[in-house]
Amino acid sequence: MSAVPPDAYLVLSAVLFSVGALGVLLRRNALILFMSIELMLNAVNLAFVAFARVWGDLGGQVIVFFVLVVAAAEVVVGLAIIVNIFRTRETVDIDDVDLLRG
Amino acid sequence: MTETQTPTWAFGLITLGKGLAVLVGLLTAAAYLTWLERRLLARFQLRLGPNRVGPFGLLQPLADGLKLMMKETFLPQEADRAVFLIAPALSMLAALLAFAVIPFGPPLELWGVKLFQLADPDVGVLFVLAVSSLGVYGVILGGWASASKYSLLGGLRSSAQMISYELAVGLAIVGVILLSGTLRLSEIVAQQAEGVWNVFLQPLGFLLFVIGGIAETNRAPFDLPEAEHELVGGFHTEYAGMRFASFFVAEYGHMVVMASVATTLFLGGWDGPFVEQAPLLGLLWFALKVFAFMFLFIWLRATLPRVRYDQLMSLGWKVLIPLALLNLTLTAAGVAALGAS
Amino acid sequence: MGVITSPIVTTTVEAFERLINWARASSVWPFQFGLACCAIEMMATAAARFDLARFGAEVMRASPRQSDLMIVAGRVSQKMAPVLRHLYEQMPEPKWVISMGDCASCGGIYNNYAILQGVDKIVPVDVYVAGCPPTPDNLLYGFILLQEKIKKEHPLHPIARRDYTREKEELERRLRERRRVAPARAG
Amino acid sequence: MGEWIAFVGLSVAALGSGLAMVLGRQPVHCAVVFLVTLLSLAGLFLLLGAEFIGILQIVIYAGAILVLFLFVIMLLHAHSGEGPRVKLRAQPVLAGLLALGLLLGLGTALLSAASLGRPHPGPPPEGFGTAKAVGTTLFARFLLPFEVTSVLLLLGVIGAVVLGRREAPEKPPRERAAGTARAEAKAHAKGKEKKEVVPR
Repeated sequence: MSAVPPDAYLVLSAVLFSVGALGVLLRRNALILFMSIELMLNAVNLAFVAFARVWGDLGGQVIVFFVLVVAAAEVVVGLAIIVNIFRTRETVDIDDVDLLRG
Repeated sequence: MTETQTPTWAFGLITLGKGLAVLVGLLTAAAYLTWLERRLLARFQLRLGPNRVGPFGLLQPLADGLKLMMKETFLPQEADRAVFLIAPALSMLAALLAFAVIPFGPPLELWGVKLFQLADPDVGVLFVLAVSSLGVYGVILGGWASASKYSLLGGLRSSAQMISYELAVGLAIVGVILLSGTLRLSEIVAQQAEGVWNVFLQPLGFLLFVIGGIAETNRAPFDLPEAEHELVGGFHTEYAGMRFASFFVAEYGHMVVMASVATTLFLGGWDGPFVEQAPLLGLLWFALKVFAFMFLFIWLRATLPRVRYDQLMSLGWKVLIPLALLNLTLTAAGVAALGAS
Repeated sequence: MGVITSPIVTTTVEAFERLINWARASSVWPFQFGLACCAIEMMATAAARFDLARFGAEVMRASPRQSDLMIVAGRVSQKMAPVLRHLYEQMPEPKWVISMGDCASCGGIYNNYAILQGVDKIVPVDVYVAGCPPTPDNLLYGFILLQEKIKKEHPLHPIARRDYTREKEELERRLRERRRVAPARAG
Repeated sequence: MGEWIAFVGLSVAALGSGLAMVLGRQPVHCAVVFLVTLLSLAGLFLLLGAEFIGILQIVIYAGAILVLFLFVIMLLHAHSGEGPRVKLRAQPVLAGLLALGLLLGLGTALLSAASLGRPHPGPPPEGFGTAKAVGTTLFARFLLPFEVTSVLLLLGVIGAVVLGRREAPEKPPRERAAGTARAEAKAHAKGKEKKEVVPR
């Protein structure tokens, strides 16, 4: 067998992205939902790195760097919001916080 | 890994041998550090320390290990079985893995394979950071899985502490990277062997690294995750027997790793007098420097009282990180002014 | 259950037992647990002049899960008794108890309703140390006695090994005696 | 051959742990299996010649982001956090269908747009994906985005600090003296509102 074609990585990234999307659609625990979003971001990262490999262009890898930074910022703010919600409502179930008031 | 002359089996064999040697060496060192610590602490407190088991009590770690092995294994009723079992293993793994990239001797080669370093990746420094950041999982998961409030508090404390101090440690390391212009640990050491040790160029960075390192290994005076007076045993309150022993060995392994990284980055690694004539002497110098750090760890434990948790946090965020940023700025300015090396 | 009597197996088992006993006796980690004035003497035992550490026993663990020895240092009030028993049960096997001082051993001067008249009413005690409070030397002596006791244990035969041949002989002797006696009665 | 073994092993690990994360009951278990996903993804990055990014993935994602997750999970001592399903009863079915549709769409889009049937790009050029190469690209081609990212991070820090504060800081005494009655009325109203909320 020869080397792994980059297409295989792309397929894997698509599957992972769908799994992450499934989590976002399915779960109601805000924390797990958030982790599913992170999984989607990671799948995208994999696609970027695979494309970087295909085209021999480091731009793809640099984008991953930016995605990491954005994810870090997003997680910090998002988790702070979740903690705030928990403080007022004593729940992390997003079905319980569908009203636009605290 | 890029050598073309060496056959694969020889490479594999040598690597396996090196790995085993490092593993055995590190575990023995960790076990005997407990003996050293007990003897030295006894000296600091005008006592004798363990001396009945073998000459100078040298068999004490053996007896301790055997005893812990023969203890009853046990699982708290409310504990989360899987996580409870993997937490000590994770802790141990993180401690052992970091040693894979540390060059503990001069670059001697046997059939084109470096003898005194397991692997020499291009991003060695980052690898150390990555692995040491995984070390927190064992602690936090162990604390959570025990289903005890003391353990949970210990786990929470240590995760907050380790995240905070890792920033300072990372920023202190960046200063060294700026000076050397590479992330490869073997090159960093080689540059120090040719020129000056980094501790003279980065005294502030060295100090920050040592303080942050002590905090990251949960040693006194920053041993809050296992503060006996408030938290019983911290995250390992519910652990007994061999699982407790693996947490214990992992802690000492972390200390060895921290000391080795400090030696590699700041104290010139294996560099020392007469290394060029007798390269094997490098191993001795390296061991001596690591030992000096160990002595410092134990000395500090015998000397300083434990700080309060809020003091710990404000030291980390309000003193160490600004100082590390200052150090980074100064180093960057210096490198820019004098030209990169 | 069959009893293995092959001499090779027996010697190997005995060697292992000796090794395990040696390890257990040389690394007895006491539980950090003081109740009253005896605790002060216990601390003195661990301090510079007497140095319990020489026997590998200065590792006072705060968690019962990690300790082997409970030194009951002081009078046990009725309120403390369930706690003490609870902590004792939290210690994993094998575990030992030293009852330090008169109060822990038999109530001592506190002959009243509030104090447990001897800790051996709630936990099995291995060594009693007399004194009110015992001096650190006394405790050290008790500790050495405990070490000797540990070294006589049979960790691979948790119930002390029985001498089956002697028991058999004893039984047969009794049977013979009865046979000898019974006809006499009949006659 | 070795690459295939590594690829299959890592992708099975990534997929399995990803699914376990999405379907897990206990948030801490989800976080632990997500750690496995992250590590196997880092391994896949290494296979693709992205050494620096792979390690960065571990340092940032596994070392910082996921620890933060665990920290919050433990802080909230939130178990599954999901009560009985009262709204959107058809959600699981719909979610599965939608995810499947997304997978099909993504698969066709990626494979048609990308390199299907193209020959393998061959071994990467020397120094591809090293810290030096990535750094040079970052600071040469992507300098402005890099600087903008730092602003984003600063905003994240400020946002977290503002959101994480437990209470609004007390008003300076001058203002309090001026509007005591109003503030009291407000506090009273707030307390009432809270009381209404709690039994829900």
